Amino acid sequence: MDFTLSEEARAMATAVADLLADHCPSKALRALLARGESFDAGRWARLVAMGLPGALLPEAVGGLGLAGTAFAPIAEACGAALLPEPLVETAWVTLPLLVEAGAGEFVARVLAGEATVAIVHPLAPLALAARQAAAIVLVEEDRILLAPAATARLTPRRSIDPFRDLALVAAGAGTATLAAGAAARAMAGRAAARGALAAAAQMLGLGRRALDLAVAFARTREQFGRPIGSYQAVKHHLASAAVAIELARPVVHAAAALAPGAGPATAARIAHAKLAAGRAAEGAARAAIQVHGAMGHSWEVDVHLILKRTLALATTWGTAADLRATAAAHLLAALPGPAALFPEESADG
Amino acid sequence: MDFTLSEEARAMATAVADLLADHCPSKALRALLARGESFDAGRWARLVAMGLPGALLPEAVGGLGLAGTAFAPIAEACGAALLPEPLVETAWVTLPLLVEAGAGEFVARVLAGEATVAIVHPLAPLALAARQAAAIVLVEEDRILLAPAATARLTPRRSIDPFRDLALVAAGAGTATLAAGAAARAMAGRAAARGALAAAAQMLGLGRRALDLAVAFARTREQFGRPIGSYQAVKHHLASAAVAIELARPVVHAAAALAPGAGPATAARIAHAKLAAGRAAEGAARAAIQVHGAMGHSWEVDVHLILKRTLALATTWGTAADLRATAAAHLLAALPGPAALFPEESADG
Amino acid sequence: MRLSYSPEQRAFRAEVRAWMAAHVPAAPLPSFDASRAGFEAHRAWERTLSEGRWGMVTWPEAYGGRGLDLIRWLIFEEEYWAAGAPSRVNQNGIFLLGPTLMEHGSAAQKARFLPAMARGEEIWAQAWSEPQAGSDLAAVRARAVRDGEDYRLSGHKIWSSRAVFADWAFGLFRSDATSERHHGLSLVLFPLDLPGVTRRPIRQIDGETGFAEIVLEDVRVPAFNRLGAEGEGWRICMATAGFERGLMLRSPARFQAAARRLLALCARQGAGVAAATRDAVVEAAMDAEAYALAIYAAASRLQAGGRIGAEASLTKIFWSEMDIRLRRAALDLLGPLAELDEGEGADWLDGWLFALAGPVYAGTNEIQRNIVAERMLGLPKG
Amino acid sequence: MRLSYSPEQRAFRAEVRAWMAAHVPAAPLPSFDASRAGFEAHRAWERTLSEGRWGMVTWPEAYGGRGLDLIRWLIFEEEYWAAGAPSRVNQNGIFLLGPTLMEHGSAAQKARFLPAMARGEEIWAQAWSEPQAGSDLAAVRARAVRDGEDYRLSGHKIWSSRAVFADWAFGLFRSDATSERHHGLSLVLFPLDLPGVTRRPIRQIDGETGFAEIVLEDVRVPAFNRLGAEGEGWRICMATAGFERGLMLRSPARFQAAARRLLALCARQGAGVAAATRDAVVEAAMDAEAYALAIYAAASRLQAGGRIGAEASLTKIFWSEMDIRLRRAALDLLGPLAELDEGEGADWLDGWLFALAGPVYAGTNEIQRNIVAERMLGLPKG
Repeated sequence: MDFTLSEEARAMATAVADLLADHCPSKALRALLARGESFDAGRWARLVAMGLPGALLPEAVGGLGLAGTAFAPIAEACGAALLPEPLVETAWVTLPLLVEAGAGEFVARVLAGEATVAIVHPLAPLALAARQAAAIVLVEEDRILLAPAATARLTPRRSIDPFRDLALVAAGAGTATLAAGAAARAMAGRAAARGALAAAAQMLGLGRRALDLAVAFARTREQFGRPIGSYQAVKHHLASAAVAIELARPVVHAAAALAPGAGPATAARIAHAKLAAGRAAEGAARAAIQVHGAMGHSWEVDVHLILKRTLALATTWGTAADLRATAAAHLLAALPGPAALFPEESADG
Repeated sequence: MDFTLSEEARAMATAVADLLADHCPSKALRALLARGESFDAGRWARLVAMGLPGALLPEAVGGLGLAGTAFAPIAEACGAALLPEPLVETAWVTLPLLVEAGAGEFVARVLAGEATVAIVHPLAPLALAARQAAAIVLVEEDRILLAPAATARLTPRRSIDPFRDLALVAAGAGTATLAAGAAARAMAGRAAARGALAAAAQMLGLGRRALDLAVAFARTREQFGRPIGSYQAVKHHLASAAVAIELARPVVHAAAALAPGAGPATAARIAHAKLAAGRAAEGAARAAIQVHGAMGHSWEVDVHLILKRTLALATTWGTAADLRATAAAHLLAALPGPAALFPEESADG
Repeated sequence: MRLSYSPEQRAFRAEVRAWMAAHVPAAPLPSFDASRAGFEAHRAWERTLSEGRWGMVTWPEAYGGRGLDLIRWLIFEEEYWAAGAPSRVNQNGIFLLGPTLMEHGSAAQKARFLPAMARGEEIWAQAWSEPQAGSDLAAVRARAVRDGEDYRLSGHKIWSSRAVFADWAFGLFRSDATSERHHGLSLVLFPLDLPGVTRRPIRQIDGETGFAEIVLEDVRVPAFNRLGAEGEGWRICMATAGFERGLMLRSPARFQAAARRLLALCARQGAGVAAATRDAVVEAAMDAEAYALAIYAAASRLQAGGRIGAEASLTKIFWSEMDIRLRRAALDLLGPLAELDEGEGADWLDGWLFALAGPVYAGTNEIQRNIVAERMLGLPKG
Repeated sequence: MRLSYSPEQRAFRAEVRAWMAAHVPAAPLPSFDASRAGFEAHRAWERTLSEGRWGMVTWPEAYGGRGLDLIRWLIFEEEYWAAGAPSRVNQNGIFLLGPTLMEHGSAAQKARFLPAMARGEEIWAQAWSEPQAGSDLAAVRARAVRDGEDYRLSGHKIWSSRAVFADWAFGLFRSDATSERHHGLSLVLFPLDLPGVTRRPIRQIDGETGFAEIVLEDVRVPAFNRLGAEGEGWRICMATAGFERGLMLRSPARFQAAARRLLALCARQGAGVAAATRDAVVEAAMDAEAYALAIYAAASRLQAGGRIGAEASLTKIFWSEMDIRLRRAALDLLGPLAELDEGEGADWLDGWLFALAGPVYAGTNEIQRNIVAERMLGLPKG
């Protein structure tokens, strides 16, 4: 039992955070928006060069072989940076699914930086960044398809998050069926769990970023002759946000340690992680908006971008109602005993 | 359209509040408890002398003929005073039911102060103050009974509220059937609505009392060299409690204006009133406990009595879940139009 | 207490309903904050309203109103919002400045400003805040220097709603250069197209430009434009100018209409709605009713000679927090499509973002809670 | 990161479970706050625990412990609470004073007090508060006047938990009569049966007497009873004496056990439970898990050489508010019988009332939020 991050994982997360600080600052995001874009090929190339799209894949297929717990802080950093490119979704959801489904050749192209791939899933029915993608994975009720972008019909849909380039996807010629029937359903379930983890970890970062912005503002902005951060009401708003974030983080890390799809206890913990992180992030974003006052409603302060990304991540890959139902099904059936805090379900369970 | 209390109603409520200030101060309640009792016959006699048990009955049967809106502030005053005797329940629930059921003779005895009466209902399954009562009204699934106390078997049950003398009741010899079948079910429904109103109005008063106690304490108690009421955290706790109470009051008054049982809009409004008053009262009681600090957990400060009475009233005559379901059934079916704020359902609707 | 409408009130409701059915634009107007075209479309709507004498039903007939009581205003609003009529582009004028003008303006000022306001000929922006004066409204630095029959205005106003396209604005200026805080301030009205006035649109969270900065450089306006006595600006602005200033800011009917749309969205989704989501919807609808009932009660008390004080702070806290829950419940209903800024979803998203500003504008809820605690509950300042 | 138990940890769990199964009283003990008999029954349980060397598994063997790490303490606690073992009557001693003694006591003091504490021979009360010093713990007025080898203690302590029946108490006394606030205070231990000590039970919200006032009139104790240097009492008490003081106050296992009972109650009621109530139950159970995970993480960091600072404030806010929601969810499940202070319901009611004290004791949550804001987030004092 050791609930601390390894040296290696810490170093990796720091390296990613440093890269994002250099290549994904607010200024860069604003410039991207000004160009009407939401995908920076140069930044993506740097992420690829670090091997991050394959972070969770086994080394045998060219991945970094990181554990979920090691990737969670990286995903948190991506959330905090408001990274527009779908690195976390690619690494945690799409590529593991493609590897499972035996689409190794295509995976290799993504790892080489020659292609990107988008995904559509019943819990995330609009593909993200599909315009850049070479192909889209379509997870349907009973089968999993790989649709070449060249023949797919994309209908753009507008997200409140200006960096989320969404599209409805209809598969066209050359679409391959990767899996069908029970195998497809199991893969879809694992993808849903991975999607929830990806969203949860990013929301943790979003919440932390919102809190940091609010604290920085409250320390300097003066009203009635003193910094607003010296008022108890402001302090308590931000302290409550900190409580929610810091108590969500261990849940996300514990969830990331599990094998997605391993069993009902795993599903419940992952649902819990997304619920807790979503609540923490939304609460922190709202506290940040409140503390910023009128500034919080201006386009130029980043708080609204955090709020919008959080809303998008909170409602895709499982709504709060879905997640609560998942947790309830397990907890009320299992009445977890004193040793059950760390579920040990087999990956096939 | 006039949403103000009439002069007469105001005068009546003031008279009751004055009587309670004289005859139901904290000291009197403590003395009653010290005697191991929860019913003060002298105080009851005064309430009877004012005609209050018959407040809502038509003058033709010896009542005062007050409207529900005129009785609501009286009930609020009884709640605020933590009145132990079941005046509000008797006046708003039990006697109107007995009049409907044609038990006029017995009603006359109660109005004359010769007897008291208790009630059992599926939503309030334990009789209150049944030991004093001459008879108990038993509202069952499909019939309404009047059981003489002399032959009924009472099994005392212990409430967290030391003034609520509860009992399970089994009817004995001489029990009369007042109504059966559809008529009984309709009466039971109206009694449930009246019970919810009685609880809601009392909880408003409990909330107000809790807030008053907390404000008085916060103005005088000093910590770190100044009154705790000068700290923003304390101010905001109490301001939030005030918001909830003041926004619940119009709902309770609007609900009290309706004919219980008149129809689904009436049922929804009454449910809303009890929900809003319950939330406000529990919130105020909790804020008062928090503001009082360690004092709030001592037996000698009245806050705990408010909290306990509130819990009892919040869970009888409809739990929050019941009430929300009632409101949902109406609101989602009717999608109330712009003129629907004041329902005009016929009393038979 | 009589909680039912009189036959006359019912007839009035029917009249409003019929007029709205005949006049409300079939398609929603484009936003008045996004473009000049949208702004002018709303100005035209104000004119249409005014032609029907529906601009401000509580105003005296002399200023384009109908001299009706507050209950009828509430009925009017219920029908207005239920009909899906446009938001009021001139709300800063008719709800904020208008009542103050009515109470503190000279006869000549009333004649000059009120009818033009009622007809939508002059649309108003507010100019309360300055870069260093957010919640602390008294930290005004903008100056009004007396120069013969004129004032020369200089300074920097910010977060001025409607100021991008509006014709006029009103704000506080320091007319006594030696004064501090809330002393020595005057309330001055100024046209936004004068030389020396620069407006810089501020892009909001929803991408639109509902706010602007206003920079005033030696802008000359006649002393006639000062409302009330010199140095009395703070008192005039802070005095609760009755119901309009205190309670008209957010009409309950607006929330009731939103609640109705929310219930309809929930009902359309049928049995598939999670119980927790359904509960949130129903709670929001009940809260909207509670706010409406509280306002009916306040209107009744006012008509019976009562006054509104810190009560307005209390209701402001309630509606602003309720509004957020209401819009958020809709996003819960929309599930994985909630982020879509298109179609019906877009309205809910916009409403949610706008609602998040509710606890901030018109006095933050922190300030409002201080007011409730100190003025209603009597807790000590500190 | 390795989030699974080692074989040794599993074996340890099995050992605890077996011992508890053999020793935990079949029927719950009577409350230690309600009667001398209940208190003595709990003292006997402390003795039984100590005979099994389960009193404080993290303490060194020399003082009656097993010298185990924090993860094993967490495992021990999980099994302890799951077994339905009694509450710890000596918690003021073993969780509050014990760690401080371990860190600041002399060898002689440790030898004198720790083994007797571990064996339950001396049960401790805390004496932090005074009538004018609630949240403001530094407003101490009680005095310790040096007199040769002794101190003479005078003053008035209040809200002293366990003081009605306990043997000893510890508290801060002003040893420098000219000092103010947190200067010049000393931490002194004193027997509660000395001449000059008067205890007045305070009846609590639940009718029991878990608190007492302690009036000290010229009570003579040897200077040996002072812990740490004279005038250093504040620093010693406030310094976070590691995990025990910071995080042992509320064992996560206690909430996990309560959550399990709550889930069982909900499951027994089956399909009739309203969805909102079910959601509240499940949220509470998840919160209990979140708290447990946070404590496992903190324990791991501590074992890796980290420190606990304002983090303890953060978790205190979380568990105290979660505890209230957890107990309240049970009352929702009990419906119209929730007020019954009998049988299973009584436990939930008692738990609820006790939980309501959570945001107050051990530093109010208002104070804790100040600490989080100032020490963790770096917001300015004010």
